[in-house]
Amino acid sequence: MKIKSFVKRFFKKYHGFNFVCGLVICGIIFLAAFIAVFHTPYGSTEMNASLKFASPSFAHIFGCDNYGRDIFSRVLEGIRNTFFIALTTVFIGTFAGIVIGAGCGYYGGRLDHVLMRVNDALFAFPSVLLALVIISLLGPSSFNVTIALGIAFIPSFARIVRSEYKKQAALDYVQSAKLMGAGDLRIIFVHILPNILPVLMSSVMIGFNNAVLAEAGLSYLGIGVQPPNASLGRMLSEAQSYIFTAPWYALFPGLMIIIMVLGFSLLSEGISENS
Amino acid sequence: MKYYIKKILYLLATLIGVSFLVYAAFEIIPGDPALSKLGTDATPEALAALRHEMGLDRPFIVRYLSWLVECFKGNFGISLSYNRPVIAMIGDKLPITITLTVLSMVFTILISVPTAVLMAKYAKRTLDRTFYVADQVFMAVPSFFLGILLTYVFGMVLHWFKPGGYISYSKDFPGFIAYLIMPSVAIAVPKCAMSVKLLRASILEEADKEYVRTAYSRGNSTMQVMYRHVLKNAMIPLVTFWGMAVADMIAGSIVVEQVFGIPGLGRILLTSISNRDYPVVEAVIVLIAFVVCVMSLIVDILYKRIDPRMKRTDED
Amino acid sequence: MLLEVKDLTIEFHDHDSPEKVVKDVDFSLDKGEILGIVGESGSGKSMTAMAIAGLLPRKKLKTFGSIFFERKDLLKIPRSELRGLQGDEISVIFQEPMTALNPTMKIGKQVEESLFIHHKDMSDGDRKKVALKWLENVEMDDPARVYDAYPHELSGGMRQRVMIAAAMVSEPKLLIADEPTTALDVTVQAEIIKLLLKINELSKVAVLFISHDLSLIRQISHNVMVMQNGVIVEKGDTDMIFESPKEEYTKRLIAAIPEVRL
Amino acid sequence: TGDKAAETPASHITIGIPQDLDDGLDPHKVNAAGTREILFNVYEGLLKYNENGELIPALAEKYEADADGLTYTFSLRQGVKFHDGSTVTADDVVYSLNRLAGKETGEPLEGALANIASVEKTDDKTVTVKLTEPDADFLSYMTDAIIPASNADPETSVIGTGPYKFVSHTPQESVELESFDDYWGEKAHIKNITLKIISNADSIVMELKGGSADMFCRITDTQVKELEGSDFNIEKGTMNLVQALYLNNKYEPFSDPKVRQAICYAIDPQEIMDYVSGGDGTEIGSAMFPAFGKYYDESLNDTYNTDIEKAKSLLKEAGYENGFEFSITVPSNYQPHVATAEVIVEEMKKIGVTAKINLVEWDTWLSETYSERNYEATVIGVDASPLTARALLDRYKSDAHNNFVNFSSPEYDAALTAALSTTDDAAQTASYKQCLEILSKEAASAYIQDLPCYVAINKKITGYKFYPLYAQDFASLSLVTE
Amino acid sequence: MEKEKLIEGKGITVRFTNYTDGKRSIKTVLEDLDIDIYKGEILGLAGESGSGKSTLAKALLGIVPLASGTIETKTKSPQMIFQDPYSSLNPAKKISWIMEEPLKLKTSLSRTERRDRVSSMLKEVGLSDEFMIRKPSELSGGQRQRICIGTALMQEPEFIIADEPVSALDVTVQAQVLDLMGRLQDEKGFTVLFISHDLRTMYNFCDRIMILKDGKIAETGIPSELYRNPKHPYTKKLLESAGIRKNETV
Ligand SMILES: Nc1ncnc2c1ncn2[C@@H]1O[C@H](COP(=O)(O)OP(=O)(O)OP(=O)(O)O)[C@@H](O)[C@H]1O
Ligand SMILES: Nc1ncnc2c1ncn2[C@@H]1O[C@H](COP(=O)(O)OP(=O)(O)OP(=O)(O)O)[C@@H](O)[C@H]1O
Ligand SMILES: [Mg+2]
Ligand SMILES: [Mg+2]
Repeated sequence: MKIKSFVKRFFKKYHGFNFVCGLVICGIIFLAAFIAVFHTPYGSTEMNASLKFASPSFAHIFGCDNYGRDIFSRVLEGIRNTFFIALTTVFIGTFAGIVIGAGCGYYGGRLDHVLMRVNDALFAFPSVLLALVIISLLGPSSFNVTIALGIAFIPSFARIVRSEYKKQAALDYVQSAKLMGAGDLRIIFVHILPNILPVLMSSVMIGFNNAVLAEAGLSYLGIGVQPPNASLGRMLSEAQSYIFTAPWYALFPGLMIIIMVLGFSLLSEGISENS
Repeated sequence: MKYYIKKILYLLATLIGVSFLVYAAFEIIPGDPALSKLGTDATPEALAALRHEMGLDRPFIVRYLSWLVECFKGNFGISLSYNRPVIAMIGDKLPITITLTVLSMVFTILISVPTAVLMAKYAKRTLDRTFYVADQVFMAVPSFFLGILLTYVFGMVLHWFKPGGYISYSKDFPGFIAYLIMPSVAIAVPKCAMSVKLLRASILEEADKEYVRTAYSRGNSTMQVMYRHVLKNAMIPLVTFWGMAVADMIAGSIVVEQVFGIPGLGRILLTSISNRDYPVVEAVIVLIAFVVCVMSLIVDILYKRIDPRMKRTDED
Repeated sequence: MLLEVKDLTIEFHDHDSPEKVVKDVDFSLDKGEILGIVGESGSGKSMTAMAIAGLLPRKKLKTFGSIFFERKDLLKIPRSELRGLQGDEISVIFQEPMTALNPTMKIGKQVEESLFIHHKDMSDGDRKKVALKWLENVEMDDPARVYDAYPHELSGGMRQRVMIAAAMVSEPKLLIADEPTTALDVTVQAEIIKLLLKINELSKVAVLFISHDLSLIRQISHNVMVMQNGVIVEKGDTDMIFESPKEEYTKRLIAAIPEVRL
Repeated sequence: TGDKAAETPASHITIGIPQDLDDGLDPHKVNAAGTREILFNVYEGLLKYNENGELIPALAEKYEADADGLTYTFSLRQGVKFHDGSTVTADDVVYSLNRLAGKETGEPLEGALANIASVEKTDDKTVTVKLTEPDADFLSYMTDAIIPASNADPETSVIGTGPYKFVSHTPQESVELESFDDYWGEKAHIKNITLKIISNADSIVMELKGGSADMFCRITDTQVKELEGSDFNIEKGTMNLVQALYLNNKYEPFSDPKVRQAICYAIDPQEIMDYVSGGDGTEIGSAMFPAFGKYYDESLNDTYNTDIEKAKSLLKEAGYENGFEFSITVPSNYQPHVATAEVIVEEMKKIGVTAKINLVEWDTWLSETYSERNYEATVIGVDASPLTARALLDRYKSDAHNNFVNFSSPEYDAALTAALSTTDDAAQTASYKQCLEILSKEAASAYIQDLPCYVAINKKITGYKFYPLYAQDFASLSLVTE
Repeated sequence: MEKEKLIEGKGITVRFTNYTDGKRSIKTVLEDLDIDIYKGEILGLAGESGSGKSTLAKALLGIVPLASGTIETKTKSPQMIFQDPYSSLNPAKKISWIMEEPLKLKTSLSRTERRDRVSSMLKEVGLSDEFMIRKPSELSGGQRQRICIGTALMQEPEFIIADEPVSALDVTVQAQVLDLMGRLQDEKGFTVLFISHDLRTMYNFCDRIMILKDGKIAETGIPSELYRNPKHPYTKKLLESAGIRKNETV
C-alpha cells in the first residue's frame, strides 16, 4: 500500500515525455545489464569458426564477429561492463567531488583557493594521459580503468559542486540553520546537499555519458576493458576494421552506446525539468 | 591591469604544475625512450650509452629543473626519437590542429545559434520536439563513431572526399581546408548538439525575463525581440561552454585525427606517448594546458565585453 | 473617451479546468485622467493592465469582451496593427526596475527603442535629442552620462526614471504603470510619484496606476477602482472611496492601513 | 627493359607504411624494422640480399675469404656513384666499416662487428678486413650501408648508393623518394615514391579504396577480404617470424616442463590460423620459420599434436589437475597477436586453465616484458635480423641478454656453442637443428606459426618481390603499361 | 530606563571588501555605532535601503565579523527572521522537517512529541496542520514569513531579530503578521529588534525607534515623540516621504 502510494507520488512528481522515455530506455538497459550477469544466449567468448562474420539471423540476431562469437551476447555483456564502469566511475567522481567541492565551497578561504588551483591544473591535464598513468600504476583491468576514469572525473565534479555550495552557503536558510545550532557537517550534508541534488543529478547523468564515451575512447586506444571480455567501446573499435565485411558488428554496439547515452540524458532532462 | 597580471601568474603556475605532472607521469609509467629507440635488439651496453646520451641517467628532479630552465629560455628541447627541435615539430602540426578547431568552432556556432533560436521560437511544438530528440541523439554519438560513419558514407559510398587523402596546408591550402571539413563536422556535431540544447534552454529562460516584456511593450516583433534583446543575453552562459569546448575539441581531435588520418597534434601526442618521447609529450600537453588556460582568460574578457555587469571579479 | 473596457474576462487554460482570473471588468479612462487600481495580491490587476497593453501570453489563455482604445477594439485588431500602437500610443512601466531593463543594452538605446521602431524616418541624432530631453524631464542629473551607461550602473530609483523616460519618448496617450514603486524605498517612492504627477501634467497622458499601497493611490489618482478576485468591487472618485467606502472589502482594506495619529 | 624509367618519366606512386621513420635516418644507427626496410632502397653495403635470402655482390664486385676465416678481401665495383654525385672510393668503405665497428669511438654501432680487428685499403679498388676470431655470419653484416666519408651528419643528409634517393621527410606525414638516375645496377622504374604514414590500422582499407594509397605491405586477412573486388591485387608471402605463446620459464607453473608441454598439447595452431590468418599461416614447431629451408625441420610440427587428454594428464602429473591461472601480456598494437591470444584463452579453458589477456602498449611491453622479463606469458613474433640462424637461436642461451623466456638448458647451451664455433657448414647446420629439437622437446614456449604476409598492390603496379628479411624492394616495382 | 540591558554594543564598525575591476575597495557599512537593547522591548530600526540595517542585525548575531567594537549579549539563543522569505527556508525540505530541526538539535524529544510541538506552533502562527507536508515553494510569502516566525519561536528564544518581516507582503497580510508577532510577544515576553523602512507600520508596533543613516544612528526615541518633533533632518525626510508629515517645502 505504502509502496503503491509512493509510486503514485513519484509519477505525479515526475512525468513528461523526456522522463518517461528516459526511464523506459534506462530500465531496459538496466534489465539487460542485470540479465547479462546471469545469462546470455551464447557464451560471450565462445568461438565458432563456421560462424565467422555470420550476418544477423534468427539464431544470432545481431550476427557474429570475426571469431564467430554471438554479437548479441557480447553486446549484452558489453552493456553490463560499460554500465558498471560508467556507474562506478560516476560514483567515485561524484563522491570525491562532493567531499572536495562541498568543503571548498562551504568554507572558502585559503584551502579552497589552493585546492581549486590544483583542480585547474588537473583539469588542464589530458585525461587520456591521466588514465594511462593510473593504469600503469595499478595494472590494466576493468576495475582499474574505472578507478582511473573516476579520478579523472573528480575535478569537473568538484568544480560544479563547489560553485553550487558557494551559492547555497550565501542563502539565509544556512545562516538560520547555524543559529539553530546545527554543526557544519550537518549543514553541509543534511541541509544543503538536498538542494544541490538537481544540479548534481544532471551532472551525474552528463558524467555518466562522458564515462561511457571515455571508456570507449580508452578502449579505442587499447587501455580499456581487456579482451576477450566485451565492452561497447571495445567492440566498436574492433569492429571498425570490419566495417565493409561486417557492418553490423560496428552498428549494434554503436547503436547501443547511442541508446544508452540517450536514455540517460533524457532521464536527467526529465528529472531536472520536474524539479 | 593588476587583475590580468594576477591571472597570468596563475596561468604560469598552472602550466608549471601541469608540466611537473607530465614529468612525474613519465617517471611512473613503464617504458624507456632509449629502449623504445633501440627495440628488441638492444644490448645492455648500447642502452646505457643511449640513455647517457639522452641525459636519462640524471636524477628525475634534476632533469625536470633543467628542462624548466631551458623552457623559460624558449628552448623546449630535442625530440628523443626524431632528433629534431620540439618547437619545429610542433610548429609544423599546430596549424593543422588550429584549423581543425577553428573550423569545428565555426560550424558549432553557425549551426547552433539559428537552430536554437528556431527551436525556442517554436518551443514545445512539434518542430521543437522533433529537433529536440534529434539533438539528444546527436549528443549521444561518440565523435569517433561519427567519424567512421562519415568516412563510410561520404567517403566510400558517395565519394565526396577521399578518406585519408589529407593534403598538407603548405601544398594546397584550399584542398587542405576542404579535407578538414568532414573531420571538423565529426568533432563539431556533439558540441553543436550540446550548444543547441544549452542555448535553447538559455533563450527560453531569458524569454521569461521582464525586460522581454518591456521589449514587446515597445512594439517589437518576436524575431526582433529574439535577435535584438534575448540572444545576446542568452549567449552569456554559452561563452563558458564554448570556451571549454575549444579545449575539448583539441583533446577530441586526438581520436578524430586517428579516424581521418590527419597528422596533427593528436597523432604526435599519441605516438610520442608510446615512444616515451617525453620532451614532445611535455610540450604538447603544456601547449594544450596553455590553450585551456588562455581560453578561460578569453572567456573572462569576453564576459566583460558581452555582459557589462561583470565588472565585479571577486571570484578567484 | 480614450479607453473603454467592456466585459473583459480572462480565462487561463493551462490547468485541467479553465480558471477565470478577471471577470466582466468594465471601466473607462479619459484623456489626462489618472485611474488607480487597488486590490490584494492576485486580484487580477496586472492581468487587466496587460490585456490593455496587449502583452498577455496568447497561448494558454482566452480573453473575452472588448477593449476600445480610441474606438479600436484592441482584442480584435490584427497583431501588426496592435504592434503599431504598442510603445507609440500605449506605453507600460513595470514593477521591477531592476529586471525590466535589458542588462546588456545601453540605457540610451533602450530609451530610444520606441522611436526606432515607430519613427523610422527620424535620424539618429534627432532620436538621441529626444531621448536626452526625456532623460532630463525625468530629472536625471547627468542625462549624457546616463545615456551611455548600462542599467546595472544605476540605482533602483534612477532605473525607474529611465523606464518612465523610455515609456514617454514617443509621447503616448496612455501610460500603464503596474506597481512602479513597490520595489523602491520610501524616499525614492515619493519622488517617483511626484514625477508621474508632473509628467501627467506636462503631456496630458492618461495613466492607469496600479498598486496595492492605498496611501499611494490616494496621493496620486483622480479615480480609484478596487478589485478582488478578478471583479471590480467598487469604483469612483478617490476622495469619495477613501472617506466613505461602501463595500465591506474596501472598508477592510482601508482599515488595514496602519494609522499614525500625531 | 632497362630504361622503363625513361618511358614514364613522371610516374609516381604512394605507398602506405604503418609507422613513421622515427628513429632517425642514419643507416648505421636505425633499428626499427620499419625504417630498415625502407632504407634498403636508399643504402647498400658491399653485399646485399636477394629475394631468396642469398648474399649477392653489391658495391663489392667480388670477395675472397682466407681458409682460416680471419681475412676477407673485397674488390670494389668501379664507377659507383653516391646520390650526391661523388664516386664511391675505398676510403668511403674503410670509413663506413670503421664507423660500424666503432674503431674511433670504441662503441661499435653494429655489435657483431666489434669482432673486426682492422680494415685496410689495399689499393683504390680493394679493401681487406681482418677479424679477431672466425665468424660464420660475418658476411651477412657486410650488407650494412656504405656512406661517404665526407658526410659529417648522416642523420640529416641522407646519401647512399641505392636505386632511390631520399628527398624529404615530414614527420608523421610522409617520406619522399626519387629514383637515382646514376644507379650502377638496374635502375628503378618508378620515378617518384611517396611513403605515406597510415598509423591507424583501421583506416588502411579506407585509404586504399579511397585511392589515397596505391600499395600497403602487411595487411591482415580481414583487410584482404575487405579489399576483395576492388582495384587491388593481393600478393601473399610470409612474415618470416616465429609467433609463439612465449612462456616465462621462471614463472611458477611454467618452470615445470610438463606444464609447458601441456600448454603445447592444448594449443591448436591450425585453429589459431583459421581465426587469425584466414588459415593461411605456416605451422611451426620450433624457433625457426620455413624461409630458412636449411634449418627448418617440418617434423617438429608434430611434437605436440593437439591432444586435450594428454595435456590434462600432464597437468595432473605436474600437480595442476585443477588448473591454474595465468595472464598473457600482448602489445595492443599488433592485432594478429591479440587475436591469437584471444583464441588461446578459449583453448586453455578446455584443459581447465584460466588465461587472461593483459593488453599493454608496445613500449610497456618492451620494457616490462622484454627487458625486465616481468610477465607470465606473452604472444609475440620474433624475427631474424640479420638473416642468420644465430639471430633466432642466440636468445635461448641461458645467459643471453635477450633470453626473455628465461630458458635454461645446459644441453642447449652446448649445442649452440658448437654451432657458433665451427666454420664447417654441415656441422653447423646439424648443431642448429639439434638446438631446434631441444627447444621443441623441452617446450621452451608454445610455437604456433609463421604469419602470412599480405601485400595490397594496386592493379596498375607489378613486380612486387617478397624478401625473407625486412626489405621492401621498390626498384623492382613498375607500372603496367597498356 | 530601569530595565535590564539585554544587549550592549559599543563602537560597532563593520567593513566589507569589494572588488571592482580587480581593485580592492573597502566600504564602511557601520561606523562606530552604539546600541543598547533592553529586555522585553520591541526596538524598531528604520532607515533607507542600504543604510546598514540588516548588517547591524547580522553583526549583533555574530554572522558578520566586526572590524572594531564590542558586543555584550546576555542571551544564549538569539533568533533571526530574515528579510527575504524566499531564501530563508530550505527549499528542499518539508515544513515539518524545517520546524522540527531545532528540536532535533537541542532536545531529545521523540518523533511524536516533536510532531505535536510543531503542530501546536503552526496553530499559534495561524496555519493548519496540512502545511506540515508542504514545501516552502508551495507557500505564499506571508505563509513563509509565518513559518520563519514559528521556527524561531520553536526554540523559545529570549531575543528575536525580525528583518523587514512584512515588507514583501501586501497590506492585509502585513497586518495579520504584525498582529501575531505582537500577541506572541505579549504572551512570551521576548525581546524584538524590528527592522523596517516603513515608518507607518512601526508607529504602533514598536516601543522605541532608532533611525539609521549611512551606518550611524541618526536619532532614537519613543515613536510618538519622535514622529511629532523629529530632530534629525533625515528623520523628517523619511516622515515626509511616508506621507506622515506634510512636506513643509511644498
Ligand atoms: N499561468 C497562470 N495560470 C493560472 N493562473 C495564473 C497564471 N498566471 C497568473 N495567474 C493567476 O491570475 C490571477 C491574477 O494575477 P495578477 O498578476 O493580475 O494579480 P495582481 O493583482 O497583479 O497581483 P500582484 O499585486 O501580486 O501583482 C492570480 O490569482 C494568479 O494566480
Ligand atoms: N557581504 C557584503 N559584501 C559587501 N558589501 C555588503 C555586503 N553585505 C552588505 N553590503 C553592503 O552594505 C550596505 C548595507 O547593507 P544592508 O543589507 O545592511 O542594508 P539594509 O539597510 O538592510 O538595506 P535594505 O533595506 O535594502 O535591506 C549596502 O550598501 C550593501 O551593499
Ligand atoms: Mg501584479
Ligand atoms: Mg536589509
